Amino acid sequence: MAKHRGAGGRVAICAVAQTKFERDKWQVRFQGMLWEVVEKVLRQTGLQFGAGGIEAAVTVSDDVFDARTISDGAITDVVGAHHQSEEKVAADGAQGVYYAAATILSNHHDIVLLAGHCKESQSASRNQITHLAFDPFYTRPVGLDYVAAAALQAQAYMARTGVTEAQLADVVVRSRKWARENPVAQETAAVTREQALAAPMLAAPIRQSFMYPVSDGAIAMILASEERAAELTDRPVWITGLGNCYDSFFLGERDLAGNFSLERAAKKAYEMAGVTHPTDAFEVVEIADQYAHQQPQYAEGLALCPARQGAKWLADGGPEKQHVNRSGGMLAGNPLILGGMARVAEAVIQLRGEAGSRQVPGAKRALAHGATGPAGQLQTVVVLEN
Amino acid sequence: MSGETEYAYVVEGKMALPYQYFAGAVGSKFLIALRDEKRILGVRCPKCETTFVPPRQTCERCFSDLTSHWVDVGSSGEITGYTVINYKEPYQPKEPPYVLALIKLDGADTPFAHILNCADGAQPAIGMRVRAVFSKEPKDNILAISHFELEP
Amino acid sequence: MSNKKEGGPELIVSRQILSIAQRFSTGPVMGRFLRELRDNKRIMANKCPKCGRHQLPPREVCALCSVEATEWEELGPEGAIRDYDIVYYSSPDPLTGETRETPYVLCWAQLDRTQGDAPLWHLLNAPDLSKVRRGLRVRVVFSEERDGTMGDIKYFEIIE
Amino acid sequence: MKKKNRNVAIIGSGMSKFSSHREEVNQPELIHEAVVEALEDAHLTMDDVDCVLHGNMELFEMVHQPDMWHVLGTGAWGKPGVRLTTGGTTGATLACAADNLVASGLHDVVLAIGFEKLEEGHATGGITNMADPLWGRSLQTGALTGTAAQKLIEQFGEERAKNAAIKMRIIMDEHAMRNEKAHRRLRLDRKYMKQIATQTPPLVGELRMIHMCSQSDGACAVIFASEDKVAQLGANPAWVVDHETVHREETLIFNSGKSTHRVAAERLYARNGITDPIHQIDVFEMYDPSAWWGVDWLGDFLLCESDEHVKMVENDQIAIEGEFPLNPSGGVQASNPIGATALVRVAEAAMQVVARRANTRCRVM
Repeated sequence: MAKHRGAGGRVAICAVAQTKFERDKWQVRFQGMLWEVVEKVLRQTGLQFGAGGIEAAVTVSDDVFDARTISDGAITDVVGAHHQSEEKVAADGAQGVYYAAATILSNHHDIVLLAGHCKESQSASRNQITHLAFDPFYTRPVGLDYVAAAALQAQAYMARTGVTEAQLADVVVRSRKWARENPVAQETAAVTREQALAAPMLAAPIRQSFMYPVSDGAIAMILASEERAAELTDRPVWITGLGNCYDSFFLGERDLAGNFSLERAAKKAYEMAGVTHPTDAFEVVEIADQYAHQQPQYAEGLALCPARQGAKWLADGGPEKQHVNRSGGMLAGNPLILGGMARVAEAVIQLRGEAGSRQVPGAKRALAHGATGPAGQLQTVVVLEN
Repeated sequence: MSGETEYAYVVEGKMALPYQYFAGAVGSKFLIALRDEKRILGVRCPKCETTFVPPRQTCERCFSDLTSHWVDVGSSGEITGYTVINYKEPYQPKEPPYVLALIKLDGADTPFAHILNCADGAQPAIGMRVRAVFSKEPKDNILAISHFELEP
Repeated sequence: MSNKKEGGPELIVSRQILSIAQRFSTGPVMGRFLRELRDNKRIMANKCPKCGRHQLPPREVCALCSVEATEWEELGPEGAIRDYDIVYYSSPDPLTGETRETPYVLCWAQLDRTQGDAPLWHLLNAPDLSKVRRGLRVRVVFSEERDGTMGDIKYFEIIE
Repeated sequence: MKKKNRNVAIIGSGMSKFSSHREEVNQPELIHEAVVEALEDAHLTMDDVDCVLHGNMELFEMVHQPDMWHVLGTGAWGKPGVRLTTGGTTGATLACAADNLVASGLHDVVLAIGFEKLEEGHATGGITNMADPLWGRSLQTGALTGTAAQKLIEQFGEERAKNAAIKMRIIMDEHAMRNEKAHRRLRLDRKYMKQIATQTPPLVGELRMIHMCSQSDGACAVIFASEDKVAQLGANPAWVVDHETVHREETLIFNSGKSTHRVAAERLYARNGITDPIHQIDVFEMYDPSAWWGVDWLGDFLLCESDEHVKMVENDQIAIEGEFPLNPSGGVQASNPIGATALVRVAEAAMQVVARRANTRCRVM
């Protein structure tokens, strides 16, 4: 393992703000969504842009989702980057956390604004965007997109582990139950197992109810060095573990029912954080479950339960016991690009003790996860502690 | 937020640009064999002892150059995974519902995604034998294989 | 489609126009600007309450002061050319996918009463290209049919 | 200046062949050329690399999250990585990010890859999509503008400005002739300086085809390593001392206020004890998208107050043999695979610092 920032150098997340996530924020530009959350973290910390304040921005967005080349050029003003630094991570927002932390661990910056946005409602369909992630000769012609990729993953995973449709329906029921306690969550209407199972089948075994909804929103965070964190908050949340990893691109070349890249990402993050027994190391767990089957599958990859034991983990009430996705998770609604970033945001809120009726009492250590690409090709793991 | 939201509205538009993608020498060799000879080629990594379909210039894992390791693979194989597409998008190759399957050809080690046509009522299952049906029209992509069908 | 080079092997190419329909939100700020254009044929700029500069296009936040630009003022419709481009190169309009006709003139005109450096950017109707120069007085001409987009401005015309 | 958590050096780099026609390779294969060359240059294998950075503009090739497909060529399988993109600055952002990621202690050896295959898309159309769809998108013509020419003509008179621009173009081409990787090698002849410009079609105003950068396919890969690794590998390091990034609010107007180049240069010089850049810097690789911008931005980067930068062009000071060699590689006017371009600048500068470029003669800092 590589060296750490010297003399106890750590990175703290000192403030977090999220918009409410909604199906169609037609009344606001993405710049407007971002300003709403940037203004909030400025107020929380009393910071200003410029020397001595926020020195740099790391942003998270995607040009195809924004229908705009270099779409971060359009947000320079709202992230305070006029005559300042701004670097855009074009992947899941957990990758933005990863990189923003590095800019502080390197000692290049002390205080960084991390700001992400995505309006999935802008394009005719989210699938038309994710279809473009596939290569033009072998995979686009057969109509692949991220839903189809996830369906192949779900089929493989359920075939291997015996996770049932009813169990996936229960994952959705539980997501909605907790989402009602989360003021920024999008999908808060209660559903029953029967209703979830009656939803239209999109791509077997994925039903409409098993898929994260189309969502618009923005998230901002302030990250700071240990030296500066105390000025900004009396409840800093420390990033103690980071890991990420790529798998192969072609779906047929991966173990779709397994967790090759997630296991590697988690191993790295756990080593860095000194986590040796992940099953009971975390009071709060946030998994980027774009699809219901990914909650047990990624729980295996994160070593929250033994490999291939996702069905048993669900049957034994693993999600409830390990406090998985009290935010409602991605099934309650986050845009693709912000899935992992929203997981980190919830972890911070929990570790600050600000989660209200969904608070895990005495939460000390949290696990947040993000995924990018078809069927989670790139996986990111973040460990946080208060 | 600044201003009053009653001023906001939505402008319908599009993002539209021309593109031209190149398959490259390796990809072209594979696609031309499919189109003109109805032959399916793979490349074999001598180090990883893996035969890849579709082909690639180098092995992503060990970086071996694969351009002189072409092999013929069969046009029959087996299903390793599948889904039934039930939603409609403009880029889809056919009207839903249709089966999208991962198919491992005989002699290949890597399954790839393609369309599976099931005769009335037949259900796909892992391990079922399938064979390629080649397109009657010349196609310059993987749809030179029109689809796969279950072996009788 | 194939791409045969003399003597060389055939190299496969796939040519296509990729298009995704979009719903672009104006938001309250740009929405107000465009509504004024459409309904009242007025160029309205918003203004930073702190530094007093105008913003065209109107934007949510003043980049210099990091505060919301909440005040509105009418500018123009006359002004002077600050910069211009005579375009000979023909490029596609990504909002329609269609190729533009050339030559045409783009100009950035600082409208009368503008505070700060905030020119309005649009086409210039210049039958005689040799007359185009910086400082030339111009006037906004509005389109007959207006739908709440920048097309509601037809072009700038030169004030003779 | 703040002390880095640990020191970082560039220990190798590689570039694909740059050309407007790379039809024999697909996107990951083009990238792979650069990666293999960089590993060879650093005497490493992919096993030594513990993080892969990727950057380009999605709309240029219209591939969403292209780092996914490109794993076939980047070597990122089973490894960590980050994808960053900031427009023409992407390559430089990748270098800053690689520096940060190694200095942070998170990674020991980082491979940064900038990429673009412009032939596969429409570069000007792609850049036009930068503009706000509700403001300038129906007006903008990619990165083509004659406003830099207008500014220089106003500042220095028509004849002097036009001569400076075409002189810079010729010098860049002379440099490109020495760089076998360069895309456009035109063999421009100084004898025909007056005719060269007018023989090529006008694009926008006084910006003509000859002044503008090429549209290239290409990839660049640069390997960054920690101080410990440099020692362990016995590598020939080019140390990354510092970096600075400066943006501007989006207005789509040119020549407004102090340029971001000047602000960035002032900050970087102030932190690093550079009081006389022309004499303290031995070689400069600049992102010069056109000969006009090249002349203008040189003045900004060197903090010129009057016409020093124009004189530097006029008296051949910026030629390889001159006192301030500018773009010994031929620069961006010769090769411009946009997402790779700024990383090529970093790679070329690093090669100069470790004196690996045999066919150029530059002093080492």
